[in-house]
Amino acid sequence: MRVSRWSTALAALVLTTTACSGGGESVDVGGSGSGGADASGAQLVAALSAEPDQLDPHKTTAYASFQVLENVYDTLVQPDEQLEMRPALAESWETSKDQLTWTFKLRNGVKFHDGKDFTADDVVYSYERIIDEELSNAYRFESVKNVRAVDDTTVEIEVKRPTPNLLALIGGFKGMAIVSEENVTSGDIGRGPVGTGPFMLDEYVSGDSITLTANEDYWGGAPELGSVQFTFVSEPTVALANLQSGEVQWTDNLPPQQVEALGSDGTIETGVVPSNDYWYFAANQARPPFDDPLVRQALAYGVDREEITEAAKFGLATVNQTAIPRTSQWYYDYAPYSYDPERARQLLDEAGVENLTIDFMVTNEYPETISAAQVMADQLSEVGVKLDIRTEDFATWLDDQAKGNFDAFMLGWLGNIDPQDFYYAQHHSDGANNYQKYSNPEVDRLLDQAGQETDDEQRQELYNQAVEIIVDDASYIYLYNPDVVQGWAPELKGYTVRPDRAIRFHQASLSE
Amino acid sequence: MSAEVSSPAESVLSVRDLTVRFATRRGVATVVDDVSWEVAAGETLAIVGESGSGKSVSALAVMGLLPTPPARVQGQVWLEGSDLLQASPQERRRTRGRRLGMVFQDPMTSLNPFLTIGKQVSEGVEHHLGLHGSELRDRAVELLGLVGIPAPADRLDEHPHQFSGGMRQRVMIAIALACEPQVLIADEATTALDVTTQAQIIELLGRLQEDMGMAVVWITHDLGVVAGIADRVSVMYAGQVVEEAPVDALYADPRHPYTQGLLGALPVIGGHGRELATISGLPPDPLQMPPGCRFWPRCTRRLDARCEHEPPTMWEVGPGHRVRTFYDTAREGSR
Amino acid sequence: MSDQASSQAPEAPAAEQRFQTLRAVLANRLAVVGLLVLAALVVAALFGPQLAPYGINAIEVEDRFQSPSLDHLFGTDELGRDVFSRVLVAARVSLQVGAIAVGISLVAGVTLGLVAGFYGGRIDDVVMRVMDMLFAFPAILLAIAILAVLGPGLTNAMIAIGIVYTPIFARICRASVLSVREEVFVRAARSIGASDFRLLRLHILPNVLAPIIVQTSLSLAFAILSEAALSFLGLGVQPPQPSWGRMLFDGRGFIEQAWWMGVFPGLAIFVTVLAFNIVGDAMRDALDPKQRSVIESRGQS
Amino acid sequence: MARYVLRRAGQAAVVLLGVSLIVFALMQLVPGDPVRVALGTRFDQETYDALRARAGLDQPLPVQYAQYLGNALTGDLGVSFRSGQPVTASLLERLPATLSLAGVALLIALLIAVPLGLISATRSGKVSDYVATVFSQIGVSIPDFWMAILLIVLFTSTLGWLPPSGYVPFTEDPVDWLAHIVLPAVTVGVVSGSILTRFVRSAVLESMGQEHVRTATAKGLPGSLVLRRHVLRGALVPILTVTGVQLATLLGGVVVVEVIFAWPGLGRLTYDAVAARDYPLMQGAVLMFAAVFLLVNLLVDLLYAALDPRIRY
Repeated sequence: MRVSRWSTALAALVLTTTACSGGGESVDVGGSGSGGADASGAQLVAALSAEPDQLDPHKTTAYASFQVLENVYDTLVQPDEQLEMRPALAESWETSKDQLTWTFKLRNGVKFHDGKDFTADDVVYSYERIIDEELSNAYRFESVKNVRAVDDTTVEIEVKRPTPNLLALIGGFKGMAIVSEENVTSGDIGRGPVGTGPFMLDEYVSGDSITLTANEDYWGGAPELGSVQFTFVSEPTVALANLQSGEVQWTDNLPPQQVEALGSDGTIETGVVPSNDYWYFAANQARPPFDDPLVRQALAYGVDREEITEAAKFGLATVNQTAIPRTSQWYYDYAPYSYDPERARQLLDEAGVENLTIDFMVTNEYPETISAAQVMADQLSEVGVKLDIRTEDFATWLDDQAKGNFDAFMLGWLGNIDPQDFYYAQHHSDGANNYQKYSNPEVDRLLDQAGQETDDEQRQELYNQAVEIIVDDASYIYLYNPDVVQGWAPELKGYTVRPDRAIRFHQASLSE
Repeated sequence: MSAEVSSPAESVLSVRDLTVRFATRRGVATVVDDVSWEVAAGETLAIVGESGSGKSVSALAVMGLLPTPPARVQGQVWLEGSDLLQASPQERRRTRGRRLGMVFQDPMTSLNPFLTIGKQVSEGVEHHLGLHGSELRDRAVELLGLVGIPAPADRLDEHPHQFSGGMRQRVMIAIALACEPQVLIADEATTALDVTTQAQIIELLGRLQEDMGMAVVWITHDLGVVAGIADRVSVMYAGQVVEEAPVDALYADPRHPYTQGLLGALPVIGGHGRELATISGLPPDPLQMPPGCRFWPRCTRRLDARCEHEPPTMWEVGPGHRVRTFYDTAREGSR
Repeated sequence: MSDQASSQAPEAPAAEQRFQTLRAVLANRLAVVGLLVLAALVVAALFGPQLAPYGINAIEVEDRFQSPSLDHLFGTDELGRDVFSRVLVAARVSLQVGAIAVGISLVAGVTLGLVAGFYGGRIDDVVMRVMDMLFAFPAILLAIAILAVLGPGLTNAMIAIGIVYTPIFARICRASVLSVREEVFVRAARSIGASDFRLLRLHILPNVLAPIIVQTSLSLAFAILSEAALSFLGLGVQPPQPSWGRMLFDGRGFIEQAWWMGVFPGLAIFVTVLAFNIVGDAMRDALDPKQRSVIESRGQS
Repeated sequence: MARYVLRRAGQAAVVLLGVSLIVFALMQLVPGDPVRVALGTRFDQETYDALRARAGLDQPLPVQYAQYLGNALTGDLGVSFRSGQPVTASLLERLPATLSLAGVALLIALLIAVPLGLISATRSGKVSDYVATVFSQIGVSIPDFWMAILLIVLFTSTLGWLPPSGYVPFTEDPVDWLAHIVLPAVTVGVVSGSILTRFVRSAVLESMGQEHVRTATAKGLPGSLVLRRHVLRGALVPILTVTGVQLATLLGGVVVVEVIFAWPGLGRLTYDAVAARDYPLMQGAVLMFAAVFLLVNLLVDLLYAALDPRIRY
């Protein structure tokens, strides 16, 4: 599964064309929330690195939006800090014997921020909206046949085939939030979302800040904080300066090269946790000579992951030759490659390739791809391979990627939880995101099978087999899993950094 | 008009050995070179010469209106016993407009287009004489009336562009006379005007001079104008005075070939209808003055090599009549 | 002055005038320094890669963030590359962008200005109104918009900057053409049946050159500045190609630990632009007769 | 007067119309088909055609332009690709921040340019003229974005006197507003001020060379009075004109500086729109900038009437 700005442009453009017809009146989200924000608690100011594009959880793909929405919306289930799925709006669930029906028992007495009761119909509406409008998360319901409300507090989901990762699919992030139909039809959701979460939207000042106030009626208990203001600061050094001067109390936009030093001086607390994201590069197997596994393996030997990681992430990442991080229960320790220019040259010789020049696509949306590419270019020049770096803005990049207009590219996947999400779409012959055009019947078979396997140990075994082949074939050349890095003022208590990058201020408080 | 020569003792303004140099990109240009003249109360001195002869620059130097740098002024300018060139900038400023008035050539550009006529006429009075309010206004009206502007009170609040050229020059005169100065310098004051207006202005100035008894320095390139108004004439060429004389003597007996050329160039009303004599050639470049007589390259009667190499000095050829030549070249066959 | 100009053949004073211009420029000591800086830049642009002590893309991650020293005059950047080498080699990009972009606006602007000024009438109206429209955008904004359309990159940045500065040349050229169009020698040439092209080339163009040369020099400064700004915004030169603006863009996140990453490329831009400005100013003083006349007319009565 | 205003407004409208045409044409040159990009990997012809029709993209270009223009006249500049918000609302929301920044920057520019230009002109050729000229030369040559970085390093990182970024509306907290606006406004103001200094200098020099100034001096008025009443008054119109034209440079500086200082104005909105390829928003923002520029220049023209008694429309 993917949270992310990954497909920002795609979704945004689809959204436009639909939004065009809807027209758009400006939305007043001004101060008078219905819940009656008694600003008893303190205000936390949090600096985000970017401004949300919009606040409709089903339509946005921007990480910044989800940082805000994480605190506004709920999903049926949600991952805990170990990324295990826990009850949220659903108190409990069970699956039928044949694994084809999931029944969710909903929490009683939950209200939306506008005071309306939360019921099973809201769940059905939300899911159907995603499916029917073919929003960008519709693929998560690919195996879902039907969603229906049995009664006010019971929802039943029928699936076409056993879907062991269904909980991760519907609860992995707030893109699967339960929204209010009125809020959608009124058109307010883009700027004035109404959810069931611990905070509710108070004010949105375009270009400047979004302020949330505590939802005193939150089903999980009223938050300690009175309000949270998200400001947008794109420069990490500026964000840090703001944190140091006390203007903000939390940010995830720290200059990476300074994190190590910051941890030690005590004026700022930093949290560094391995994330579930991974970064990789891939060669276009539809184009010779990259159709030859030897060439791809040569590339895998020709890059020094340690150096790339150090250069691009300042050590705030862990080198990995597979996708799933060490911290995950699904981690599989498989690392056949080492930095070996000699071996790389040999492999290229074997493949009969000389003077290889690679048209390598990176995007300024993710500057680490540019840094890493420059390091790789330097390393690969040792092997006699010339890396021509092509930097594009993300929309063009995506377009070229979809058209297969590249020799190789580098990017990352963010926020996956279930192994199926780590491997299927990327490496299955029919995978939606198999842009590198990898096709191996054995991998297809293993992934198909693993996707329906309900026994965790069996699944793990199947994935391990698939991963070995994928890595050996160098379908992706995996580089590293980055850390989640956040910093906050020491007064901020009760806040934890999570590997899925979800920032939750429900339990947080400011001591003074 | 009197042909008497005023003695220095009587003169109100006396310029001695005035030299003005300009620093330019290509070197130092001497634009006014050792010029001396003087003028007494009630007297009119005309300084005549082609454009570029240094006559206007010398007047500006007297007024203290030359920007320094690039200009450098040397010599003496005596105004009733004190040398203005030695005076402090404040003292100089206090003489300007108060004791020395000046009327410029172009009435179209010499008035500030943004201010009312009343303001421009009265600001000197206000500053020097400390008049205010209605007193000031009355003075402005009086001045405008004095220079012959009809319905002066009504025109006080108008702007220069609402005035004709002749009227504007009258305003300029009103400005120059506002504090009843001892000396009025009129720099080509009628050149930009049509003939009828010219005559009116000349007549006006003559009348005002008589009333106020001031000295007038009349700077012009037009010898025709000079004849009617000047007591004495000083002819300038290439930064030097080449001839000076009482007006009648000059007309009757011009001694310098340049003066003769100028007089020859004058259209004679009702004359013989002969072709105008002109002086061929151009004045010398102030950066590269000829070593000898400055007029030598254009002179019709260069006599010998001395003219070319040695600068001539002034010498007296008659009472109050001095000329800068080596040889007395009294005109044969004067008119 | 104008009398002399019109009585002589327009080609004649050119050599003498050029010599005088040069002398006047040289007389200005500041301008000499400016010229020396520009000469150094040209050398850097031509031989930068040979002169650079390190490869511009030689990455040594262990050596990152080295402060300036004898080994690394300007220190090293976040990938351990030698900043001095990169600054040196980037001179080429800056000069290249400056030259080509201004070349584009020069050719386009002068052509449009000549045509508009020479033919007048409706052509003039249409051309100059379009120029007005381009002029109504803040330059950098227009360049950004053009780059948004063309996509970021060196070539597109040059085109964008070229378009942005076209109206200035068109305006200046047109104004000069208007002032010489009715001069005696032009009318004379026209009366003996010279073709429009010949008139433009032989009689009008040489006489409008001075202000255009001045503008060219000044525009070079601003084109270099624009390229740096665009690269700084991530829209111009793309890595790994070094460019001063891009180096600032990459360095601004590290400014606190590695001030040299932000200071030296910025200084390079500043010094270059300053040099072009000073030389341009000196040329204006030397070439623009209007300026000269202000000083010299005071020498005449 | 009214006729003159109408005529000038009409001219400005024509230019603005042309500007909109240029902007529209520019957007047509965009490589790639927005709808195709929108559909991404899930491409099918039917959806594609439907979306195109809905966005009006199946119409011939002149029709599309006419529609765009028609909508624009009613204040509807379309809907942002990215946020789904009406473009007009987004622009108006950001306008105050930009106007306040531009206004303060202009003020700073004038506070620099007028005294410096005056000193430079009145002491033409002297040391102070030289110093002022060098200062303005430096100001003109310094890249604004570089100066912004240096200022941040100095005043926030090192000295800690000022906040490094952000915006506080004046109405909320004037002191905080000032603290936040100082650095960006100084950055833009110094650069524009340096350019203006040269124009002030030459305008004052030219004005000083006017014969009516000589007349005023000949009256024996004190130098300061001559300067104030006669020289400056005459220099005002050319200075004003140049200030109007310089506004384009100033607004350009605002765009760059807004990005660096995270200023929630039109400039950053434009930059973000460009980065996100949000064409409707970009179109609107560019149009807005041009409109502001034209409007200010129109006002400048009208101000002439007040300043110059010779001009009666």
